[in-house]
Amino acid sequence: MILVQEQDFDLAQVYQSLRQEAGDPGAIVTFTGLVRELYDQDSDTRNPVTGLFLEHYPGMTEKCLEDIAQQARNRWPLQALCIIHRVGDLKPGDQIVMVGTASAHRHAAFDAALFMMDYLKSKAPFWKKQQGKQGAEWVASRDSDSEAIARWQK
Amino acid sequence: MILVQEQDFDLAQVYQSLRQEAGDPGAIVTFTGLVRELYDQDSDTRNPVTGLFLEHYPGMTEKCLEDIAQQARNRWPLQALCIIHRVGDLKPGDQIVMVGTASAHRHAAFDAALFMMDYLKSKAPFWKKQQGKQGAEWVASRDSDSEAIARWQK
Amino acid sequence: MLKIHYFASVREALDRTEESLELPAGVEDVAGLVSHLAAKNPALQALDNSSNALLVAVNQTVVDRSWKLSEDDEVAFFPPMTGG
Amino acid sequence: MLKIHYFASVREALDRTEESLELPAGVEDVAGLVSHLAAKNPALQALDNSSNALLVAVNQTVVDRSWKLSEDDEVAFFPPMTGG
Repeated sequence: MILVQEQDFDLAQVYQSLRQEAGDPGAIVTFTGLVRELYDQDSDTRNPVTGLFLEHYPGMTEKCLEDIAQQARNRWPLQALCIIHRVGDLKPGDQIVMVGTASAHRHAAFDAALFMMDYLKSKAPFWKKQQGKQGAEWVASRDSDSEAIARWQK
Repeated sequence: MILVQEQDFDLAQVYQSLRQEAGDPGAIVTFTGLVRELYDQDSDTRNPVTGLFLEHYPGMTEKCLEDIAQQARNRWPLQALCIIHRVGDLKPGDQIVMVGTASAHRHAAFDAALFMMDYLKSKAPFWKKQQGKQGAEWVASRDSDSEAIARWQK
Repeated sequence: MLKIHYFASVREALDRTEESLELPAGVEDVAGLVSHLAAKNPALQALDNSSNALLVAVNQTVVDRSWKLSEDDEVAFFPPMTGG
Repeated sequence: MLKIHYFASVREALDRTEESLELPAGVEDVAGLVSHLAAKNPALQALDNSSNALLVAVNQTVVDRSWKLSEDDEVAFFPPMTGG
């Protein structure tokens, strides 16, 4: 299940879908990303985040997420997976993104979920614009995110 | 939150607790372990699992889980964590165990959750006895679980 | 016709969401297209001069500057992704 | 008094859940206690002879055979853990 949507998602519902779709899972991992009020760039607390706008590239986004999911399926024996990414206007504390994996074994479920998040962060066409009390600015990409991908390419 | 209990647990409820306790989380990871009908030792499908009995060492179990949680807190900047492990009689498809972590960053949340599961598997005093159509037997420990721990000790 | 899209900070810097144009004469690859567009638009030139500030996708796949263009390609310009 | 617990396959092999005894004369460490108990119980001896089949915890912490025992210790015997 791959979804790009404005509305919020329900972790419990996604978990139950994974559990059913997987058949005989031994391990289910979920990752949820949330909007932080104190983002690193503002960690001196002078400019807490009051809102976040998520822009994306319709069409390419879905294609990209499908590709990331397929890479995960090729690398690990997954029984089910999901990726949900929200777009549009969000506020601190909101859920932004989730990935979920089901497998017979825990390491496959963990690795595949982290792999999908690492790729999604740097390869899927989403862009965050942060609204703070001192104005709005596009979030800069991080070297640590490129480095996270490099680890999977060894 | 560390619980050893006979009754089932509700992932959604635990997730909301982590989300609230964390304050300003950027990442929440949950792992759920479930009873498989086709366990590896029986993967030729001759002897599917019909039930599982989880024995533990009351007192030492709680002490051990607290210790694992504390090690995770010492290694990663966690905002909240939970470990729930069921004991007693379970059946295929049942939830056995869950760990959850909340952190500002995804790698801390992922690593801490996997760390706790790896340690829990080999260091906490739980023992599984599988009931199959051809009788009951204690589940053998796996070398791969000891190897998983060795990775964290490098 | 090339269909060109601009996203996020690139869209704002150029104050433009999309445009269509014939593949210009002499333009064979992405580098050529960037030069052609930058000649009319200093903001794009500035972005292209910054290290890693301007990514290009052709037909919804990120490509490098040597990628050969065809008529009817969908081209998009955007900054590094920051989703998740 | 030593309080001794047996768990899982060890409990079943010995057909015993727990017992209490005075720290026997001459027994100083876990190895000594295992020998003392095994002399009365061949099933325990067999488990102790198998590689890695018998773990020992003293006061709820896994220890090796050289661990020194004290009066009133809580000792537990069990197989490798298989939780999670």
